[in-house]
Amino acid sequence: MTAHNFETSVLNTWCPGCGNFPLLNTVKTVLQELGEGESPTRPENLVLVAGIGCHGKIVDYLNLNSFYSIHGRVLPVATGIKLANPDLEVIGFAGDGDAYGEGLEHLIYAAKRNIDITVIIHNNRVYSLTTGQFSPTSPLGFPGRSTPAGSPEPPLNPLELLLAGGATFLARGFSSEPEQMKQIFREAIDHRGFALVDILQVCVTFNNLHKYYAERVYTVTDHDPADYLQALNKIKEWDYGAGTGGAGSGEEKERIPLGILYKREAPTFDRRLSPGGGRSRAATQEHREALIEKILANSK
Amino acid sequence: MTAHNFETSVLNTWCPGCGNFPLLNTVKTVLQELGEGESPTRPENLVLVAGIGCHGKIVDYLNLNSFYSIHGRVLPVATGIKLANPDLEVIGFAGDGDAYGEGLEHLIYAAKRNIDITVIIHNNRVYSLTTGQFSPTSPLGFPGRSTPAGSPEPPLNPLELLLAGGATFLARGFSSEPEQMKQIFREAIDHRGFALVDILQVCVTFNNLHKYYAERVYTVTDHDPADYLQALNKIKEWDYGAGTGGAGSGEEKERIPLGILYKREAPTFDRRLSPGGGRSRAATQEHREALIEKILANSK
Amino acid sequence: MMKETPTKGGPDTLSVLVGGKAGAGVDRSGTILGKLLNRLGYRTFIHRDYPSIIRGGHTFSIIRAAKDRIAAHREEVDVILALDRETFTLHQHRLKEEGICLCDAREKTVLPHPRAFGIPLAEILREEKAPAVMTNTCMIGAFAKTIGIDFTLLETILRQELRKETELNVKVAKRGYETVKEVLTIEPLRQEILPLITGNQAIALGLVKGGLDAYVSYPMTPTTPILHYLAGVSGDFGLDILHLENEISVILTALGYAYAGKRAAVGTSGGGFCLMTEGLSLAGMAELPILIVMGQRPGPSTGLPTYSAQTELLFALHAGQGEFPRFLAAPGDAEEAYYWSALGLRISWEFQIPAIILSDKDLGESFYNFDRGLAGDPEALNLLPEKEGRNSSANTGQDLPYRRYTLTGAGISPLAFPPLAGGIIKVNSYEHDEAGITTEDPRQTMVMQEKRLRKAEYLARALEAVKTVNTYEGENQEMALLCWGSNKGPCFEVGRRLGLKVIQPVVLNPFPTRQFQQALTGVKKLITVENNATAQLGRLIRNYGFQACGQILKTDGRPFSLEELEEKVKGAIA
Amino acid sequence: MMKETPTKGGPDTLSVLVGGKAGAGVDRSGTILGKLLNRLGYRTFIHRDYPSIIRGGHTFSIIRAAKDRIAAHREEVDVILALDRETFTLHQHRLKEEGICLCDAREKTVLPHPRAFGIPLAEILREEKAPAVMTNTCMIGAFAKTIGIDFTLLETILRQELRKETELNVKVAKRGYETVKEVLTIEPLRQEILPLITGNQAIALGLVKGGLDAYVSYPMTPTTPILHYLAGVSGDFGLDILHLENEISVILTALGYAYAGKRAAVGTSGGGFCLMTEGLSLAGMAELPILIVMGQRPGPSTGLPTYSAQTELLFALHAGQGEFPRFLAAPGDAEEAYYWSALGLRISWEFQIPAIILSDKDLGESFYNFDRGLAGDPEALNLLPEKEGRNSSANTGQDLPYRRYTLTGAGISPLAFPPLAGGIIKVNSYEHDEAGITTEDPRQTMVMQEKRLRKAEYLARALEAVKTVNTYEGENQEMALLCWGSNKGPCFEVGRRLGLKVIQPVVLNPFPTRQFQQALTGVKKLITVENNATAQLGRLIRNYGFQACGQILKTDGRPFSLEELEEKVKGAIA
Ligand SMILES: Cc1ncc(C[n+]2csc(CCOP(=O)(O)OP(=O)(O)O)c2C)c(N)n1
Ligand SMILES: Cc1ncc(C[n+]2csc(CCOP(=O)(O)OP(=O)(O)O)c2C)c(N)n1
Ligand code: SF4
Ligand code: SF4
Ligand SMILES: [Mg+2]
Ligand SMILES: [Mg+2]
Repeated sequence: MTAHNFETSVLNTWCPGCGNFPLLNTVKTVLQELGEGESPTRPENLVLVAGIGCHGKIVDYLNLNSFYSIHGRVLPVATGIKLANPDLEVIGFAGDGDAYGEGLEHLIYAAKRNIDITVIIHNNRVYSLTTGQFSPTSPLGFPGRSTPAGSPEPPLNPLELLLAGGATFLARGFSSEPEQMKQIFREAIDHRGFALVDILQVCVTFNNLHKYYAERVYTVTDHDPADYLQALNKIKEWDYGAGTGGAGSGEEKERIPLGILYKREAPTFDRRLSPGGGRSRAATQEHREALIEKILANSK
Repeated sequence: MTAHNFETSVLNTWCPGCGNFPLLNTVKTVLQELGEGESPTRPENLVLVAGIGCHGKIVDYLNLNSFYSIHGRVLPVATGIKLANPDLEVIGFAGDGDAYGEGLEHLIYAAKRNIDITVIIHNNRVYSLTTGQFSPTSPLGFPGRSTPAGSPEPPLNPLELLLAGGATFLARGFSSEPEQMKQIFREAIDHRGFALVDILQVCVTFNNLHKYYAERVYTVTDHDPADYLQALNKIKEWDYGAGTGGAGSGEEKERIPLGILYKREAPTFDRRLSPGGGRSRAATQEHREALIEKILANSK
Repeated sequence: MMKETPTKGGPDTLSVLVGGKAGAGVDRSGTILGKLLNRLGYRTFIHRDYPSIIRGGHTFSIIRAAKDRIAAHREEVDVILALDRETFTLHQHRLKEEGICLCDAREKTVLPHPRAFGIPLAEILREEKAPAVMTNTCMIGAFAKTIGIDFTLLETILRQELRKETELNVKVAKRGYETVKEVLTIEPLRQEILPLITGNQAIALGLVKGGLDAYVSYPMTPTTPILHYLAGVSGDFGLDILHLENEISVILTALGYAYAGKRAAVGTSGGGFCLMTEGLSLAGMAELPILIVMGQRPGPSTGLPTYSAQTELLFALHAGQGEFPRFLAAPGDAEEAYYWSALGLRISWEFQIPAIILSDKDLGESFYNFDRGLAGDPEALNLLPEKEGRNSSANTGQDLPYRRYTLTGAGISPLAFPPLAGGIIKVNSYEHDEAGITTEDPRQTMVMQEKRLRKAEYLARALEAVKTVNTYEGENQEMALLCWGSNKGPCFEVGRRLGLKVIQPVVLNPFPTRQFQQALTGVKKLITVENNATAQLGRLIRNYGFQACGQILKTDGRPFSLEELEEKVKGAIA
Repeated sequence: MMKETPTKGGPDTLSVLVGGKAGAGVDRSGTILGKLLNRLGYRTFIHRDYPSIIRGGHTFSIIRAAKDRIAAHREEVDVILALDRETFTLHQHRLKEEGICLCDAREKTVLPHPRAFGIPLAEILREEKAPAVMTNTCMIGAFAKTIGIDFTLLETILRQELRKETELNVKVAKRGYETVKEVLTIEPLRQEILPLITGNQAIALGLVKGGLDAYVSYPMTPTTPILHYLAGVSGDFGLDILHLENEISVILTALGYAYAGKRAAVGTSGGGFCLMTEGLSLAGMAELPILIVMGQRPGPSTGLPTYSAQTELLFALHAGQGEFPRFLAAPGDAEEAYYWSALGLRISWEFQIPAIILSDKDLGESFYNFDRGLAGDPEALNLLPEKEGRNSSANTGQDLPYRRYTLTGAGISPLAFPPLAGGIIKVNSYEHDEAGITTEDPRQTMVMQEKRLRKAEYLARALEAVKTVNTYEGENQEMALLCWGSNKGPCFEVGRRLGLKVIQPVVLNPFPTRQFQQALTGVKKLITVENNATAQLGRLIRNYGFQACGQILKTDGRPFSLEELEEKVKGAIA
C-alpha cells in the first residue's frame, strides 16, 4: 500500500506568520506517525471536525475524513460520530469564539460525559475570521472592533472551567512551540476519554501576542497531572488577563505554564451507554420487525 | 400607603409537599422584608424572571413584576433588564434542567460578567414538569424516564463550575430549611454582583430526596467564604452523586454543606460598561439627531 | 348504550369520559377503559386532555367505541367516571339524557343527576388498605360491571397495564365491580381485535421499521413520549437513546451519527425546533440525512404545552437559512404515522435530505386502532431507479478517489461512511466542490445549489408511486373538506356523515400537485379545516395554484369534536 | 470617459475597478476612490466583492460614478487599478476598449494591454520607507492624476479617510500622482454633493433616529459592520453596545431591555437568525418590541459568508412557532434602509411586535449616496389614532390595577415599565390572561390569540398612509419587473433603460396588498427578479392573489450587473 498523502491541493489562505501554520504541520506529523506505530490508526479511521473561524480551514488543508461543522458546534458533531462508531479516532478543531463562546455548553457536556475524543482549541483570544472582536479569552479591556473602548468583561479560564466540568485530560500548548505541541497532541489522542488542548495560537493580524507569550511561557516540570490540586494550581497560575487590565500591560511578568496539566482515567460515555441502554446492535432488522409485530400484538 | 399584597389569587398547582412551597414562602418573606428596612427596596422595583419548569410557576404566585421567560433563558433576560435599568432588583428563578442544562452557557457568562442579579435554582435534580427525566445534577445511574436503565453520565457540580466561571457569590440551601434559605436569600440579594443560590428543592413526585438530604445536610460554620480554597473544598465536599452510582445508595454517608460557600467583591458589569462604552443616556434625541446630520455631512 | 343511536357511518356504541385531578391516574384509567372496549371488538379512540400540571389540575380522557374505524371524539358522552366532583361539574353538559355517571358514594348526594351511581370508593380503599390513587381502579371495576363486562376480561387487562401492586389493584377493582349491578349490556363484536396505540408509539415503531439506529432528544411535549417509549425498548431493539443538554446538541449529534452511517431521528416541539433550524440548514448543505419529529402545540412561545395546534406547517417548510430540499409529511392517524415515519427515514437516507414528520399533540397522544393492512409497507416503494444514481451503500462501486458530492443526474451522490479504505469523506457547511472542499466560486456555487435542489424533483417523481393525498369520496363530489394531520379523523367522519368529499394531503413537501389536482376533480367548493388562525394549508395550496374558498379554523388548543365540526361544516356549506 | 457614452438614463461617467489581495487595502481604496468621484458632484456607488479570507484571497471593488442616481455596478469598466497581476487577469475582460489599466511598473511588461500604465510603486515605497500596504495609496495618487483631479482634493480625502500614518500616505500618493500624466479629464458636476454611506451605516443611523437605546449582537457577516459602527459611536450617541456569548443570549437580552423600557435592536445573518427564532416567538407571545436586522448571504448553512442572497424572505416571514404579527421591510438602498430602520423600530414599539429589517450583503456593504430629501421623515407617520388605544407611555392614564395585556380595540395594550408605582407588570411566554397570568383556558386562549393578530390589521391600515411599494413608471406600462431589497438598484436602472415599469414592495409584511394592486394596474406581464433559486417573492405574492409570469433568478452570490440583467430582461420580454 502506498503511503497516505495528507496534503490537499487547496491554497492556504491563512495570513503569513499565522500560528495556525505550525499547528497544522504538527497535527499532520502526529497523524502521520499515528499510522506508523505498533497498533497503527489508519488514516481512514481518523475523522476531523471543525468549527467556523480561521481555525476551521484546517480541515480543507488535510486530506482526511472531515466534517466542517457550523460555528460553535464541533462538540456535538464529534460526539455523534464517536458514539455512532467508537472505532473512529475523532479530533475536533475549534476556535475560542467557537468553543468557549457560541458553543461553550457543549464543551462542558463533552467533559462531563467524558466523550472519548480530542479537541484542539486554536485559542488566539480573538474572533479572527470576523475581523477582530474580543473573545471569551481576550483579556479584560481588549480593544476589539465591538469594544473599541476595551472589553468590559474578564476572560474565562477555560481549563479551570473544564476541570470543574469533569474533563479527564487538560493541556496547554503554544503555536510557536511545535515540538511540545506534538507531544501534547500525541498524548491527548492516546488518552481514553475527553482530552482538551488549549493552544495559545498567535493571530498575527488581530492579536499578535507572539512576543508576549514567548517571554512568559514555560513547560511544567515536576508536575503530577494526576494530582487535582497541583493541576488546579498550575491552571490558575495564569488567568488569561483577567485582572491585568490587558495582556501586555507588562506591569509584572506572569508566567504561563505549558504542558499536560491534568489527566485522570474515568469510564468513557460510549462504554457507560452500553450496558443498560441498548447498543447491542446485534439486533438485526428482521429481529426488530418481529419485535414490532409482537409489540403490536400485545397492544390490544 | 397601604402595604403591598404579595399574593396572587392564582390556584397553586404544585404537588402537595413539594419543596417549592417553602421556597416560595421564604422568598415572599424576604421580599416583604426588603421593603421594610432602612433603605427599602419598594416592591415595584423588584423584577422576577422565571424559566419553564415546575419552578417557573413561582412568578404566577407572586404579585410582583415578572418576566416568565422560556426554557433555559432566565439569565439573558435578567441581564437585559438589569443593564437597561440598574436600579431594578432582578431575581431569577430557574430549574436545574433550565439553568444547568438548556441554558448553562448563559449562567457561566452571567458569572463571568458579574451581572448584579440574584439567581435561585430550584435544584430538584430532575426534570419535573416534563414528568421525570434525569437532569444535569441527577446522580450517575438515575433511573429517569429517558434513562430507565440509569443515566449514563455523572452530574455536574454547578457550584464548582460557577466558581471556575468567576461567580462572586455562591450558596447552597435546602427547601426543608426555610430559616437558612431566608438568610441566604437576603445576603444574595444584598450582594453587589452575581449571586447564585443552589436550593436542594425536594420534588416529592419524581425525586423525593427529603430523607436523604435531611440525613446529610449541615450548615457550614467556621467557614470563610472569602477564602477561595476553603470555598472550593466545601463546594467539592459533596459531588451530587457523581461517584456513588446513585443518591441513596447509602454506602457511606456523605455530608452536604449548606450556607454561603463563597463570596467576594468585584466590579459589576453595568459599572464596567459605563466608562468607555457610552451609556451616557444624557444624549437626548435632539442631540442624537444633530449628530446624525453631522455624521452625514462628514460622509461626503 | 343499549339502544344504539344509528348513524350513517355506523353505530356509535359508547363514549366514556373519565376525569379527575392530574396525578389521580386518569390517563391510565383511560387506557384501561379503551382496551376494555377494544377487546370487545369495538374500534376505539381515546382523546386525552390534560393541563401542564403534575398534580391537581383537571384532566380527562374520552374513550369512544364504535363499530367502524374512528379517530375523533364526540362532545356528548354516555358515561362519566367522575374521580372528583369537578369532573361532573365541568362535563355534565356532555352527558346524554339517558347517560350515567359513576362517582364516589359521598358525592352521590351532592350530584343532582338522576342516573348517578355512588360507589363506596373511600370505604373500599380503606378496607383494602389501598392508596388513594387506586380510586380509579375501583371505579373501573364498577364501570365494567355496569356495562356487563366479564370480570376476567378486566382482570386480564389490569394485569397487563398495571405492573405495580397488581394484586391489590385487581382486588380493589373486584370490590368496585361487586358494588354495582349491570345497567346496560355491551355486546362483544365479532371482528378482529386491533392493537390500540398512540400516534407517538406508531411514530416510534415506524422509525424502528425504517432502520433507526439512534434516537436523540431533549424532552418536550408532545414528543417526549417517543423518547420515553424508545428508551424503554432500546435494549430490545438495540438502539442508542440519547437525552442531551439541549436541542442544538440534539440535532448536531444526530448529524454526527448520520456522517458515521447511523440512522438517527430527533423529536421536539416548536421551541426546540427553533433551536434545531440551524442544524436543519446544515443538513441541507452537507446533505446529511436526519429525521425530525416535530410535534405541534399552541404557541407562540411556551403557549399551551399540553394542548394541540397546527401552526408550524409554514415554519417547518421554510425553516433554516438558504434553499434546500426537505421532505415533510403530516400523518393523520396511527397507520400513517407508522408508515410515513418509516418511509420518511428511508427517503431521508436515499435522498440525503432532512425529513420532517409534522405531528401534533392530538395525533401523538391520542390512542388509535392500528390496522396492519391499512398501514402498508414502507419498503415497497422503489425510491430511485438504479440507473439514476441510487447509491447509499458504503461500497460506492465507483473508481476512487471518492468524492462526497459527486454530481449525478438526480443530484444524489454516492454515500459512504468512514472508515472508507483508500477514500476520504469530507462534508462541509460552506459551499463546496464535489470533494467537499470549501469554495466561493460563483459557477461552482450555482452548480452545487442546482444539484441539491434537483433531488427534490426526483423525490417528487418517486412519490407519485404512492398515495400522498387521501380522499374520502362522499356522495356530494362538489363540496369538499380539506384537512391535514390529526384533523383527518374528525373530517373523515363528518364527511361521511354529511356525504362530503374529504381531501387530506399527507405529504406536504414536495407538494403532491398532481395527486392533489386529481383529488380536486369535480370539486367546486373547497373548505379548509385547520387548527390554526391563518389557514396555513389554505395558504400553501395557493402557491400551487389551488384555492380554498372557505375555512373552518379552531385556535383553542382542543381538537374538533364531531358535533362541533359538523355544525361548522353545515354552516359553511349552507 | 471623456467622450461620454450617452445612455437613456443619463451619462455614465466612469467605472473604476480596484483589485488586489485581501488585506492589501482594496476596500479602503474603493472608499477613497468613491469619495473622490463623489466630491466631483457625481452620483456614486461602490460594489464590494471579497472572500471570507483575512489575507491573500482576491478582492475587488467597483466604483461607479454617473450624473444621475445609481445603485448598481456595470460589468464593463473604464479603469482597472491592479494592485496585483491577478486582478488584471481576472478582470481584463471587463475593460472597455478605450479603458486604461494602472499597475506596478514591473508588471507593465507582463500585462499585454495597450493602455496599461506602469507606476514605479515598489520604488516609491522603498524610497519613502513606506509599508507595502501603501501600494494602493500610491496607485490612487496616480489614478487621480490620470483623470485630472486636483491633488488638493485627493489630499483632503486622504486626510479624512486615513487616520493612521496620514502624512506618509499623503506623501506616497503625491509621488504616485507625479509619476503619470493626465489621460482624460473628468469635469466636476455642478450638483449637490451627497453623503456616501453603506447600507449598514444607514441602518445604524436609522436605528438611532428611531430612538435606539441598545444594540445587542454577536458578529456575523454581513451585519457585523453595524456592530462595529455603533460600537465606535456609542459614546457620542449614549448607546449600550453588547457583544454577547451567542445569538440566543442576544435576542433574549434585548427582550430584557424591552421589558425594562429600553429600545433594543439586534443584528445577525441566517445562522444566527435560526438561533433567534425561539426568542422571536417569545416576543410575539409576550408582546415585546424588538428590531432584528437580518442580513442575507448565500446558504444553506455557512454557505458563502461574504456574498449576497435573497433566500430568507419566507423563512423570516414564518420563523418562530405559533402565529403572531411581525413587521418586515426589505429596504432597497441607503435612504430606505435609514427610513425603515427608524420606522421599523417605532412600529415595533407602537404595536409591541417584532420588526425585521431584511437586508443582504450587497445592501449592507455597498456604498450608496444618501439623499436626505428622499429618505423622508420616519416620524411623520401617525401610526395609530389616539382613540384606538395608542398608548406607549409608562403613565398609562388608566385606572389601576395595571394589566399588561388589557384588551383593546386594536389589540394594543398600554405599555408600562418597571418601576410602576402601585402597578405590577407581568409578561409571559405561556398563554396568559390580561394580567399576564398563565392560562390554559380554551376561550381565553382564543381571545388572546385574536388580540395579538388584530394588531396586524391595524398596522396594515396605518401603513396605507406611507409608500410601501415603490414603482418606476416606464413608458411600457404593460411589462413590469418585480424586485425587492438590493435588486432595486439594478432593476430601476434597467427598467429606465428599457422603458419598463418596475415594482418594488419595501414592506413585505403585513403585505401591502392595495398598493401592490395599484402598482400592477395595467401590467400584463410581471417578471420577478430575485437572488435566489425559488423566486420567493414570486411565491409570496401568490398568497395575495397576484402572479408573476416570468422569473429572472441568480444564485451565485453576486449581484446582477446592469449588462447581465439587461440581457436577461430582454430575453424574458422577447
Ligand atoms: C451562528 C453563527 N454566528 C456567527 C457566525 C459568524 N462567525 C464566523 S467565525 C466567527 C468567530 C470566529 O472566532 P473564533 O471561533 O475564535 O475563530 P478564529 O477565526 O479566531 O479562528 C463568527 C462569529 C457564524 N458563522 N455562525
Ligand atoms: C426549548 C425547550 N425545550 C424543552 C422544553 C420542555 N420543557 C419544559 S420544562 C422542562 C424541564 C424542566 O426541568 P427543570 O428546569 O429542572 O424544572 P422543574 O420542572 O424540575 O422545576 C422542559 C424540558 C421547553 N419548554 N423548551
Ligand atoms: S486573521 Fe489571525 S488567525 Fe486568521 S489567518 Fe490571519 S493571523 Fe491567522
Ligand atoms: S412534580 Fe415535583 S417539582 Fe413539580 S410540583 Fe410536583 S413535587 Fe414539585
Ligand atoms: Mg479565535
Ligand atoms: Mg428540575
